Amino acid sequence: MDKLWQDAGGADRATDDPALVIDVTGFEGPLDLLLHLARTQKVDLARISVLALAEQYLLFIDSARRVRIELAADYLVMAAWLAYLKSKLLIPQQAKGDDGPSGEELAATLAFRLKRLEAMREAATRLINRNRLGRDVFARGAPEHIPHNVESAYDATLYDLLSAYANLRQRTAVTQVTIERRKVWSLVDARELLTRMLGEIVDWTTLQHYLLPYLPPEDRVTATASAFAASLELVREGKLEIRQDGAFQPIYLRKGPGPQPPVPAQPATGGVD
Amino acid sequence: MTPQEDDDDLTIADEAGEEPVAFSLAEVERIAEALVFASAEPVSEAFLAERLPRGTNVNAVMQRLVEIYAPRGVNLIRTGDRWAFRTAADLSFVIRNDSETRKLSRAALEVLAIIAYHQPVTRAEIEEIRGVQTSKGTLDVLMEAGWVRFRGRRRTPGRPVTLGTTPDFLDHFGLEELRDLPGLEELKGAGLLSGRIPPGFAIPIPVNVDELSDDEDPITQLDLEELGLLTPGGDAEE
Amino acid sequence: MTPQEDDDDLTIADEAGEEPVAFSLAEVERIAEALVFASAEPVSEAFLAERLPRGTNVNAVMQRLVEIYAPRGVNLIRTGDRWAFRTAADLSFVIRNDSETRKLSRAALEVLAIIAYHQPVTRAEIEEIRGVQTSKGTLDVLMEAGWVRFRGRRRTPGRPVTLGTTPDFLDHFGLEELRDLPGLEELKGAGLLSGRIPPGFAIPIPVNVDELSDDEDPITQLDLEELGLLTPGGDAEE
Repeated sequence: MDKLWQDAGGADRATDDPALVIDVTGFEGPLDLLLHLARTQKVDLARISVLALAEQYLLFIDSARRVRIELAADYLVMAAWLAYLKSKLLIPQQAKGDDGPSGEELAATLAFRLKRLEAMREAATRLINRNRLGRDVFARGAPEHIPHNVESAYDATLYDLLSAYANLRQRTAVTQVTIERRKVWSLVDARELLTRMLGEIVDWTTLQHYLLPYLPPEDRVTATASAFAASLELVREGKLEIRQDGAFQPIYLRKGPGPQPPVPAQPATGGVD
Repeated sequence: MTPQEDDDDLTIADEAGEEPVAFSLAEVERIAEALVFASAEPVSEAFLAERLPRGTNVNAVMQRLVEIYAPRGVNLIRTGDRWAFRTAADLSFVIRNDSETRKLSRAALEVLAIIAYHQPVTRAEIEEIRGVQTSKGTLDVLMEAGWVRFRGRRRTPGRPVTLGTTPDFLDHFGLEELRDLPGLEELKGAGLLSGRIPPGFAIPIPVNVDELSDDEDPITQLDLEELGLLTPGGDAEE
Repeated sequence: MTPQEDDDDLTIADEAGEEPVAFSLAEVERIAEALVFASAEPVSEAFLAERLPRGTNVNAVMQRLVEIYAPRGVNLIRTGDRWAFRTAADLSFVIRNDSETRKLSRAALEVLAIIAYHQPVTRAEIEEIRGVQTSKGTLDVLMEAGWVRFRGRRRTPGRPVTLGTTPDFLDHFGLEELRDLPGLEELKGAGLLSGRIPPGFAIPIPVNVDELSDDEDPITQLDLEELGLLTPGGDAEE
């Protein structure tokens, strides 16, 4: 893919410039970033080139990685998914059936999600620009009574109740724990990332293939170790399947069939409870 | 249930249950307007029905008051099943007060819109739409503002809690009911309020993917910089 | 109440002092009434003069509004040189403040929440969760509000009384059933529980329990009196 971009622009060496800073803080997550990139295509969202979009996103993440910007897991999961999507789109269409949705279907899903998010943004803008109470429109400034349907002489909202409870439980739980900023990927992190990535990707896939390239180099060892440990746990729970064709061969993962019943289901045996 | 039939006179039984007092329609209107006018909070029809002479058609009375106040600087409006007097929206320019309203973050605003248009909606669904986890404090802010509430639980595995908007949300944004949300029908029609891709939603996939299509320009590093995606020469730390 | 067709138009100078905007007398009236309506305090003529188009005869405008509102349920009245809307004197009976609602104290909210989540729960258990003694007034308040009830007696030594919530509790807080109360994940997600949560920290899933559980006996009136839980005319103090 690098080739594509070198051909097209010829300017991406500039990312080696150490002074270059990537501003990801302004984005509300990977979809927001994608939406922004899509707008630069200056076409209707229903007509965007998903492939070009995926390229732009991966280029962006790549640049961020080169200047060692720490990216939230969300961005990495999206990068992995887009790399996967790209490969699906570039590979000639396979026989349909067992391999889950086609690249076209996945691309349509992405375009739909972008359009839906954009629609919600517009709705939010229209909402906030309405004539709002306390800004454009006002209530009686000097009320003379407060109407309540007087079943209860006391006033409290569910929010009051829940926040009181949450505060109390938190206060009384012993929490004098300060944990130093971690340098390793915890099992929990790895598990979360794996689960989300495999929720999006249905094919057999390897970690090395999609995810690891986007991690900072110094994180790769710990991420691999944690991901492997977490994957075993996920397999045990039936949420994941693992395949390895031989010793030292790549380990393939895919989404599992779901929790396994403790005993294999035996149809029509005369079992009585 | 049928207290009739003195044309436009209604009767109200005195608390002590003595002689009923007759009220003219004008009188009933006066009481209704006093009840609503005196309150900063919207007043429910149930509350009004309880206080107005028995047999009053509350809605009809309120509709008449709406007409009477429509041309004035203070209007009678309906929000949900409640009534309130509010200053006329077109006078915003004279009495507008920016200092009073809190600024919502962009994320909070987006979450609010998603809850309003998709309700009842779970947190996982909100995150699916936004493609990002909801940071702590976002829902919190919306609940504290009194615009968002826990509604119940979805009858699906895991029984996730669903979120929705409150009556105060309607009041704050000047909506009579949720159906008045701007653009609701079009969004629904376009299938954008559902979790599934609407039938017929398709995007063209370029055949020769390595080449840019006619309406595309190659993107360059420079473009990214211009767009503020890459800021050159910033200090390289967060 | 009919807005006047008016011959004499007034002008207001734009802030920037450019072309003056013309306001009809009806318009000026509308602005004046909105200003008085929205103000928390009676409004001085000087304040009005400042906001109304330059050259407005404020007093004349207000006099006209007084006339317009005179027959209505709400009157414009003058106190000193200030103006305010007040409920018509003859209607003061309808807005009598018969039900002043009080905010629940923080302690009461906490106890109520514990009862809701942990029911059936005894008083000792509540105190264990809160880490402080619960004053009797607190429970009284919750009982008086109609949200908490005695359920039964635990079949343990001392046979302590168990507490639970009432159907009114669900009504008031807009819950269909107790299980609709958000759990740990949801409280976290909403930002209500923040920071680090120690391992083993759990929030019970409240069960809908109209029937007594296996370890509860029914309660009798006699029990309550014996326990001193029902004090005749106990004042609820915090």
